[in-house]
Amino acid sequence: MKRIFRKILIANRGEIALRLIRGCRELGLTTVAVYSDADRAALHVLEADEAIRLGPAPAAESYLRGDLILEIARSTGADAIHPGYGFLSENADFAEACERSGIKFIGPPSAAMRMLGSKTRARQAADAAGMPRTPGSVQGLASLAEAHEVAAGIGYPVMLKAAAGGGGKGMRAVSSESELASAFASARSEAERAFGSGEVYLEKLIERPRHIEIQILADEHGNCVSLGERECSVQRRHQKVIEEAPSAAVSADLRRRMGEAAVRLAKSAGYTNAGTVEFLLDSEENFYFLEVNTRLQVEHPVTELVTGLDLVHLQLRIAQGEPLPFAQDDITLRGHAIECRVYAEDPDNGFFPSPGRITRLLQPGGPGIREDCGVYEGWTVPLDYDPMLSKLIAYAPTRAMAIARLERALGEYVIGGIRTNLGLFRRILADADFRAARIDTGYLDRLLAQQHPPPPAAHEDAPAIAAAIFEHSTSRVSAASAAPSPQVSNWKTAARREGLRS
Amino acid sequence: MKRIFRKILIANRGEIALRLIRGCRELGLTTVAVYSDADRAALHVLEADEAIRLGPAPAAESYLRGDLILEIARSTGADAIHPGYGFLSENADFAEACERSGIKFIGPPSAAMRMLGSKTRARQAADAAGMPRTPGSVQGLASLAEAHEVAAGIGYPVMLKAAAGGGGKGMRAVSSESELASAFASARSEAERAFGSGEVYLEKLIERPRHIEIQILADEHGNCVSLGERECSVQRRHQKVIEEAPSAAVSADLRRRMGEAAVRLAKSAGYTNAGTVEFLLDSEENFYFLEVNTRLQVEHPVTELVTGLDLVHLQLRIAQGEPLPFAQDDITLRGHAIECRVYAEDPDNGFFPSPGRITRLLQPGGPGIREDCGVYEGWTVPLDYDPMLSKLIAYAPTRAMAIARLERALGEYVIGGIRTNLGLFRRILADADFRAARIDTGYLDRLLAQQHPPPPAAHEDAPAIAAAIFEHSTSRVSAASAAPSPQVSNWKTAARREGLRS
Amino acid sequence: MKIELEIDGRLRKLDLHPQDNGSYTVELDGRSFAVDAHLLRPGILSLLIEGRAFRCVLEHGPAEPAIHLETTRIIYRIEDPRSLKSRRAHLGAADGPRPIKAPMPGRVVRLLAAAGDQVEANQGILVIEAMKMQNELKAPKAGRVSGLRVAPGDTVSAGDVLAVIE
Amino acid sequence: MKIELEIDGRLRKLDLHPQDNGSYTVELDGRSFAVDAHLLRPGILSLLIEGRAFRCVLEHGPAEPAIHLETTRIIYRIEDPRSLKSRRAHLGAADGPRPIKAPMPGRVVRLLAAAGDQVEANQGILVIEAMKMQNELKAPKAGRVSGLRVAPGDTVSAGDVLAVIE
Repeated sequence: MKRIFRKILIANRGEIALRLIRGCRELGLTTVAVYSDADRAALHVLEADEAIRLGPAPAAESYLRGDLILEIARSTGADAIHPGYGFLSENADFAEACERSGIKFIGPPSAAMRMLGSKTRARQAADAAGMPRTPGSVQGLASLAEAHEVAAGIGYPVMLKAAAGGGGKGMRAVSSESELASAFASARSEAERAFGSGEVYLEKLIERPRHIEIQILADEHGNCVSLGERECSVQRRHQKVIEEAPSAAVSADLRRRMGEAAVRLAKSAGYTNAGTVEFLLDSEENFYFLEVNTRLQVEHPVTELVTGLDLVHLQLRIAQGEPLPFAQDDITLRGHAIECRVYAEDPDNGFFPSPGRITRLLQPGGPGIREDCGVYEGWTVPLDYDPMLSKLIAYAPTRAMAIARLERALGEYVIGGIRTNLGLFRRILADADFRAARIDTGYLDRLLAQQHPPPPAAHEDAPAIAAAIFEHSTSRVSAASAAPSPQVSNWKTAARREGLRS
Repeated sequence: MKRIFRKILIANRGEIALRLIRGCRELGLTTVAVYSDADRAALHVLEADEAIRLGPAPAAESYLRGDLILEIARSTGADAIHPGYGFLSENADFAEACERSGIKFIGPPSAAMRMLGSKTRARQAADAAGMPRTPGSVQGLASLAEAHEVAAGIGYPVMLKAAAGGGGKGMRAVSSESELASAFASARSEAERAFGSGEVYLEKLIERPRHIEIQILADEHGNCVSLGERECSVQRRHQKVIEEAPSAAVSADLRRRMGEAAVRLAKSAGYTNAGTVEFLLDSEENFYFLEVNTRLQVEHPVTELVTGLDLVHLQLRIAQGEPLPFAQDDITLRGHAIECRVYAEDPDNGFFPSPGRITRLLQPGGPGIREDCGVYEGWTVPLDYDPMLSKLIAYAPTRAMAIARLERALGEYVIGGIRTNLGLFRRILADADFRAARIDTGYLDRLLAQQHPPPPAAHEDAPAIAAAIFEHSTSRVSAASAAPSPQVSNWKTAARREGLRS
Repeated sequence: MKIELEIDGRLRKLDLHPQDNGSYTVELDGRSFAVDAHLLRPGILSLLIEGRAFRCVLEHGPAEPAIHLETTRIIYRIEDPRSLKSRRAHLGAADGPRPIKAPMPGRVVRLLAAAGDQVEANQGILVIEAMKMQNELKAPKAGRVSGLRVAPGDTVSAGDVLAVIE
Repeated sequence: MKIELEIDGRLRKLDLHPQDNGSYTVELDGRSFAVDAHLLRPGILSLLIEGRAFRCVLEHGPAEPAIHLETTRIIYRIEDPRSLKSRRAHLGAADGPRPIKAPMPGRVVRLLAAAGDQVEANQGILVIEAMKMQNELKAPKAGRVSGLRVAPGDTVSAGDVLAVIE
């Protein structure tokens, strides 16, 4: 069905809300932002055409209030809602409520979301589509006895996983029979707490797998294509940290086979719009279906850079009922892209979150650098949401040059006032294993367990000299306040001194 | 000959100096910046590994002092000099001095520069290489009588041009015999003043031509490839304003033929490194050789975006004696890129230059946007050099989407304190002829001659309300100075008030 | 707080009534708006007017203040309601002598008219060079050239009055 | 101007002699440098030391000031040469009681130890949640837990002392 959009409600915040506003604006669509009280001064409110308050800071009272968001879509005359990632993006009930109210949900139909959203049901769908998956159960385990039976059948080590899972919650590796009972109990209760469903299943544990995922796009006319893979093996506690495209471990033939499997699964589920099929890849180039993410991914920019396409534009066009403007054979990959997820956290102090005011922001630029940033100098990173500040992405003809370019850009990047993981990226990018693409999902945890010497000082004396000159210029300015200039204010002087003395 | 570079001297300033520093850093090369007294606080000084003062602000006493620059290269141990564009980049004497002193000049050999640098000698070389050029003389006109004779032979209208020319200087269109004498005299004296040589020649005037140029790369092993065309027809007073790749007017076959002609010319001249062969294209798809630019061009980023290559990296590798890492058949174009040259000038006031302090700089970002910027908030644009601040470049799958993306980015861009031509780009990008690619080298002058209504107000009352609230927040802050916050300083308050009242 | 300002060629009278949390009721030319305003940094304002969102950037350069709002730049001037003098001076100056000011710092290259000359509107009066470009300054109206205070080679600053057309 | 500072764990003594145009002669630990310094904006310094160029960015956040220089972030502390007290207090605090401070604002989720418990170094003492993540705060040294002032559900601010290890 052909629809014409004029106005899109962006049901999200942070960098992805800004990225969606930009994509809409480029297609001539106006945007409605929604915001919580913690986000009144956020960039997405500043940049949208319209902005409506949702409620207090907690997500449950704001960005997760599907009822309120639908009501705002109706009252502002929005034709469609883009959910971004997180929040309501994989909530089939919300998608269904949109369908019922005649406001287009930019994503797959709620039926496809339900079929692929549960990991156990998705495993059944994978079987039906004839795609490889890890050995194990395809339904929730009814009892510990059933768990013992399945585990014995496939052999240890095994993984317990929550059917509704995500982000590593309700997940336990079990290396032998004796550990199963307690792991089963704790995985169930963690899943129950996190997702409101204690359904867990069990699968064979793949040793040192790579995380490889296939981006797909499907229109409402039965066309579905794959846009190549992303490698997301660099993870900490099951959270992606660095993503890249293409994967150094995926040959053209493997890419084709994984892409075909992903497309088969999407078609069998009646899938439309953008989606990602995640796989584990073992060292023998066997791939195993993991799960489907029925939304745009955080890491979609690396696919955009190597394919030359714009996934948000394509999502909007598909949602308007347009056919895909290309066929599988038109998709070619060129060059290499790597993304760093810049977080407000302190890698030198147990990765503690570091919310607070960004007092200084110097951002990189120039050739091959894209930044999808959600913050600005002066913004106070709130406590209430995840700590992602920005995505820094480098594109270059080769993987080695993309790494060199990222290192160059990280050298230009300064975020002051809060702690960030920028230093962690410098460490990973300099690591010999990462540079040789010897990575798997355990790579980063192993790296972090190693002692690492602090980075070499650029100059033994420059920091001390700089500190002294900052101090000297401060006192000079105070003395010379008769001739103020826009560069150095008396107030700033006082502030800097306080900073220096505290 | 294989050379290993470790350190590169950047003999330039502004955005191109920064772009070269970035390119060097990505290849692991350290950089030496040079600067005039007007540029002590410039970005290229801030970002280089080393920085050495050249002299006073005037270019003749700083960036044009080849002797001093060579001496600095020697004393800092630089292996090579990158001249950027402008300044010494097309100075064959400087290239030769580098050759003699054993410091690599990153560009073609001085002999090739001499052969192609003079427009008359380049026309002779074009004839020898069998490439089409405009009818007319291939040597300087000895006398007015000779000018009359040549003009009569090819027929009016004709163009008089300076052999050493550039930037439209010493150039005159002559529509009939009666105008020739005075045009000849004034073109000669203008050329003499501008270039120290009064040599002028005469060629047939092509009506409403497009400016199409071919990027070439040649290594020291006899390999030479073309990287497709750029269209630079949007010009004001013979100065490029907007450039794009590919050209909407160039078919694959025409691209191949123009590329082959450019490569033939380069090979015949013993050319190496990056260069550009400029052509005029008439409405019947005939192309005419115009001139060769023996250096990196301002507009090289659009070629980088559509080819996926990095021209600065390739320049450095070629200069180290490496063979080109690809053949002609490996070059493919994908998508469309458009560049805007952001200048400190006032389009609403006769394009007067607008040097001064940049009090506000909000830069665009996100998907498909590259900015090669040479300035920062707080920088004072000096009087002494050309007024280019930055290059804003958009890349997208199609020309229409690249235009939409540029419009989106221009909407995010704010430069305060000085006037810029950002509004001019908005006007051009919205123009029906530009959008339909109905452009030629006279297009912009015709557009500017039209009356144009001011852009529609976003909201009738918002500006007045904003001004009132700025004023109100200023007075509120003054009253509440007992509780200063980093957001609003008392001093800033005073500054804002001064601004408001002045 | 009552504010009177000249913006985009119009005189506007506003009355701001601050409410909680950065919101205001604004009375403007007799109408009343609910406005939510948040200063992100000095000079950068997020303004919500009846659901519409605006990014307003204050520019304070050497000349008049201006607001950047979407793709437009709008010059304004706060009027002091107690003083009508400045407003009259500002609005009523069309007929008198008109100065030719240097729009930027530069060097005088040529004079195209002499003191005492009768000139047309838009006739070139002198040429100054800045940033490698020569720029012709024109008469803002027809009249007689007076007070031509510079000579070729002189350096001038932005805002200097170089001549007056009477 | 004499300045004494603690940086990167070292005490350094500098004497700055300002020259013309932002250049300085710097005496540092007995050696002498010619330095050219230019403040681009408050907190952003272009520093040239014997031809080498550095971008130095001052960070003044809630904690100690720091300099960002190339890829490193270096914390420093200006010492007042006339007062040795603060320096002694700062450098000599290794053996006494050590506080456990909240590294960021958040909510207390769980206590892992009780007041009076004897704990090992790096043993978890309590868990706080912020930004959708749970974070364990550990004992900075072996000792006895005292002054455990919070309970699950409490909201804490950055820098709050939550417990002390004696």
